[in-house]
Amino acid sequence: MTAMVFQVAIGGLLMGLIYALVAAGLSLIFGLMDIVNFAHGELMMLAMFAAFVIWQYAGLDPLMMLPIVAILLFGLGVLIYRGLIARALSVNFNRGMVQIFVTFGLAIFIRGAAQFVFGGEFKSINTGWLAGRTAEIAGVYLPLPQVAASFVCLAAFAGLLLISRTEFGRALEATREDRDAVALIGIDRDHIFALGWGLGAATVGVAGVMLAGFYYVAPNVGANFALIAYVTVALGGFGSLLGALVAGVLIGEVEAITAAVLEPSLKQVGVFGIYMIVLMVRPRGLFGKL
Amino acid sequence: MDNLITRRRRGELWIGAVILVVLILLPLPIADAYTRNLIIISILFAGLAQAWNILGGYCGQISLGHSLYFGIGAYVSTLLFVRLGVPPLVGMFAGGLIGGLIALLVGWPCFRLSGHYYAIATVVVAEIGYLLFLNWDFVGGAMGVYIPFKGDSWVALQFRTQKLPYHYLVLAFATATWIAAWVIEGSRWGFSWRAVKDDVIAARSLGVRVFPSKMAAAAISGFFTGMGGAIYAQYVGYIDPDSTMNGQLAILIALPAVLGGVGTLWGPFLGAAVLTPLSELSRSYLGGSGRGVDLMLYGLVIVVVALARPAGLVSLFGIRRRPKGVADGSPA
Amino acid sequence: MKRIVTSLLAAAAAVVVHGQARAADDVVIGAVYPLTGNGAAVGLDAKAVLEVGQDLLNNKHDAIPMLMGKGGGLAHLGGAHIRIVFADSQNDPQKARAEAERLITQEHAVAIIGSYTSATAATISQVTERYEVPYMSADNSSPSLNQRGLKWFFRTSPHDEMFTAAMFQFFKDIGAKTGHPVKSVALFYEDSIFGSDSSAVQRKLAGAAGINVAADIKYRASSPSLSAEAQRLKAADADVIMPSSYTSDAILILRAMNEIGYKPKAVMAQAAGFQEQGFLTGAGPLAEGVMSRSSFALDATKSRPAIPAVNAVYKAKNNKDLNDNTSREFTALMVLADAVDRAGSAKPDDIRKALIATNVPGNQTIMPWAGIKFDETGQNTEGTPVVQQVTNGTYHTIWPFDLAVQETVWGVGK
Amino acid sequence: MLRLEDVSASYRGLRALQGVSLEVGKGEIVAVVGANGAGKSTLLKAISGQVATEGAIDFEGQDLRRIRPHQIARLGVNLVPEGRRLFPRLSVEDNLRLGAYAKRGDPDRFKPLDLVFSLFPRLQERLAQRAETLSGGEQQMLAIGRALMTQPRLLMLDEPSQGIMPRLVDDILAAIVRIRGLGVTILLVEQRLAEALEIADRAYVLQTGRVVMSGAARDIAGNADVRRAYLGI
Repeated sequence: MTAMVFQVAIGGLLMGLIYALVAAGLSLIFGLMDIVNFAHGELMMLAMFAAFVIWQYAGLDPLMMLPIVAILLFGLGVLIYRGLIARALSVNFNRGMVQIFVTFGLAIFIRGAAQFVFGGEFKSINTGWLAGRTAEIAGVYLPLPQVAASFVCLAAFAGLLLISRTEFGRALEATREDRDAVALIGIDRDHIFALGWGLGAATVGVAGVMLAGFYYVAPNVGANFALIAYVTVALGGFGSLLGALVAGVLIGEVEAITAAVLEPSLKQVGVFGIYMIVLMVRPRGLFGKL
Repeated sequence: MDNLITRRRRGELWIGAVILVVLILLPLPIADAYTRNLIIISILFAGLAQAWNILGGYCGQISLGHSLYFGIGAYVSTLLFVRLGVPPLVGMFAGGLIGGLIALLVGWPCFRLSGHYYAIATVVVAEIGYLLFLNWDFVGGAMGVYIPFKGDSWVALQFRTQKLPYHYLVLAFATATWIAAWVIEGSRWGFSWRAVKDDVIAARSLGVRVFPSKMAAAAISGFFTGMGGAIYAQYVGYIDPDSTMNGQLAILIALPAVLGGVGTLWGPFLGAAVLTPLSELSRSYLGGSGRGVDLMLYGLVIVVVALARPAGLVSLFGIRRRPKGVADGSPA
Repeated sequence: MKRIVTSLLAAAAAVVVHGQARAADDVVIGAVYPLTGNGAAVGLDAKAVLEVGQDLLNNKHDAIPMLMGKGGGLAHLGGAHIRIVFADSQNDPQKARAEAERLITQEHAVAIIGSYTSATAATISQVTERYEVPYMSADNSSPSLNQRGLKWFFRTSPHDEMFTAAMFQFFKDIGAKTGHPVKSVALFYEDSIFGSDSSAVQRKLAGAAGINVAADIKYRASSPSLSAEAQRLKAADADVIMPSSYTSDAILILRAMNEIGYKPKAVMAQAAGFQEQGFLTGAGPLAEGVMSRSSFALDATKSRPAIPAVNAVYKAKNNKDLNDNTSREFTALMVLADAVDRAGSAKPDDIRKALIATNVPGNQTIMPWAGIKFDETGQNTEGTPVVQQVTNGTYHTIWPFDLAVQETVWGVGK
Repeated sequence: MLRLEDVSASYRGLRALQGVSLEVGKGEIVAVVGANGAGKSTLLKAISGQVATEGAIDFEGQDLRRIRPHQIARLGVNLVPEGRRLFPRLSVEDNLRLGAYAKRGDPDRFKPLDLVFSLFPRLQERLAQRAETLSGGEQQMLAIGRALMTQPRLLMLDEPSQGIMPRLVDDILAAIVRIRGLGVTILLVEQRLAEALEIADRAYVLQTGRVVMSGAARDIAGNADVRRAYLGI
């Protein structure tokens, strides 16, 4: 019985950290420029496909391709910012909606493109250093790919925290606080934003690679995580890294407990219910800045 | 100034009347069911987008959860018909009323949230509704509800292969939403809502009661959306949570308004007239390849229109509905 | 903007021209499948196999020992060709309805074939009923579809009630044979029509057979994680887990059980995702020993000599073996083509009469069925399913015993 | 050093500047005075590239209208804006150091810190505090300090005395004079006519977006018409 309680709690924790990692990039981008990236799940899907393709053709272990995919996604993020988002920001009518629907249109486009290139087949990576391996401690089983993903998640958060302590991090923070005033001291907002997008995309790329180690890959896979990611970010508070981490774990646990104790098909209702309750008390999320 | 506004409003009424006449006559020379279906779906989405526009456009509350009201409307009228024999012509209004009521219930907690928090909360509430319906056996759960065909009838809103009756039904629906938007534009409510949209704090200082304003907009918007759902159910003959409450649907309802021109009288209609045929035609003639080309095209059009015409497609016609001198945000 | 409008107009014009350009003597059959979106993988396979069927029907080739196996077009219509026009439903009932309507009114389809998911079948069958065109349901397994008094609905495939009955019959037979009776089952099904339908029948039949339902788990389809659900299965530890899932969740639940160190005693799947190649590669060694009902037995070549030839053509095109879905889609097309041929007419009413008169012996198909014969609801009553088990990455038939190529093995995963 | 010719600009739908021409010479303190809404702030925003303009804005041979705002700042044309626009949740130290962000790679870039601390010793005491916790006067000092960190050649100040205790206004004006003493040219927008004209070399009077008078600061300060026109609004 205790073993089962631990098992459920650990399952929730491991998944929650993944949610947190998926949400971190979203939160970063939102906090930076007040844009909810509706193509976030699709970026993750692209990272998963990238991991799959590298695995299939080069036989690299998922862990080995982390830096490659992170760099690819970083470039993609910068590209998306320069090509689309910078334009959306310069619009001075109806800006909020333009941003939502530009990223939404991009999401549809990416999904179509992924199907065009990869087809609709479900793919999965099932060899690799950790693939399918588990460790047992006192009757509690630890799936090693997820455990690795959790460590990578924590490392990624630590990395983001470190970046925020650097001079660039300060500039990022300053741009977030007053995106127009930074120009007065010679900081190029577009440069900072582009790097911010790159960083956000690279983070979700890391999440995608780790996920590809134990999840399936398909053009629609982003949608399975996107809503949870938005909820994680809003629950934690837009722009707060710590918030994303706490909210991710909270959501993972609520989901696991609802599924284990109540009704599995209603586990997301549990998550969304908690979210609504928290928002009633704290309209800007757990750690949101007012 | 007043004169100018009333003249322009009267002009819009005339344009509306002309377009209505055109739309009444439009299906007559078109014989084939597919094109008529295309027109019906476009008009239905025009009405839905206009319903969304009342809350999202005039009042500025970006709701991404309108699928909930749509689904509720569809379910209420269908269940009333299938279980209790209430004719859909009546059930349609019941669906609308319950849709409006639910919109009020959703608005009560959500309107204290702002910006993206509000948008995501609406998505979440709609998703909760969807999941509950999916698991609620009383309303058919995942199995959905099948509406048996009982013969051509205006009261039951069922027609074997005829499309014309549905055409006039959705046209009446879309016209009603347009008239509602037209009336709102000229009323004190419309003024309050636009004030709320532009600047909540300023609106408050002008004596606008912000919360009741949003609630009123939500109720009207929810009412029409629910009604649209009821019409959809009768038209398609089968409903399930996936097709009437799914989150994508909420976006499909909002999209024509956004790309056509939010907070404008003609934007939602123009948006639906372009987007719905685009989506349907590209699926029909490109989707068969199964390679996602239709999705790519659709996504691309959304991106391009949103960037090239941030004020919506209506701006192509030089229609400016915003009062002069009120810019959106600082030009910096 | 102007450019968008012009290109739209151009597209519309192209469509009109295209519609008129069809050859006069072709018999058009419409096929509605999800070709994009969630069900795309299955829909694209369906498209591939139906195109194979179309080629085999129209072109001259060595005779294949099956219904319509001679090729060269429809003999009674002067060698007219079958032309299949595909439409994408995106798994949306409204779109499926619109596409079926388009195929009938614009493409002049004389019959519709489809549609994989039950929700789309529900609306397509309404359209075909109203337009009085036969609807050949190839792969929809919801029992409720043929119980709505539809005149134009035909289904060659068995439905879930027949499938489930076969699974429980198997439990009984295997218990008698090996002295290893099934005393408890765990139901595990997604929150869709398919899952609800399938589990309802399973619950009913388990009760009738006196088998204990140790767990009854409805889960959210396409969840990010099924680990808590796997935990519940582990806690119940039933003799047999009976999942009703599509491919993605099928992969995920096996992985989730493995992750918590649970090796189920047996898995008996309601086909669907478990019969897909994506599942077999995705789950890899974890899939060893999984059992699934099937309407198709690739290895039944002795009694169904047409299988190797058809499979070879399909494999050459799509790089996969025929499976549960694709074999049923192929068979439905052949039965439909045969009916058109026998009717000697492309009039829907004649085709319907010919379909009602259909009586094909099982060995004239690629299916392990007793035969094809429709009852008054349009359901084929002779579609007898088989049970298969995964060994070395492929399914092998283990029941009925006269078709079995190997013995049943208990235990799942390697 | 800086020359504007026939510059016009619109702000929030209103024509805020109409054909303004002015000149700032190297090492000068030039004051721009005028009533509320006369277009003074828009003028500084136009120079720093924050509003779209017509006409010519020439800084040492470069047309600032063709350059993006952050590049204008990198040229050494720096604005201490109205309302300060500090980064409120960052510390005083971070605010100052960010002023040198654009000069990354230059090992001497933090050198102006000494100057800032000698001008405003209070800032040194408050280094770890968040900018938003400072008083109005301290915030103004920080804003000027941050601008100094960019090593400006032309420093533009928009209403530096606004919202500040009178006692501190003198300190700030004194600091401005000291900054000029270091060779930095100053363009000052002020509503406090007397104080501004006292430290300025030359001045321009703006009214409804036009330059209505210009000349030596002393002359303008002594001109009764200006006072009447200016105070009469």
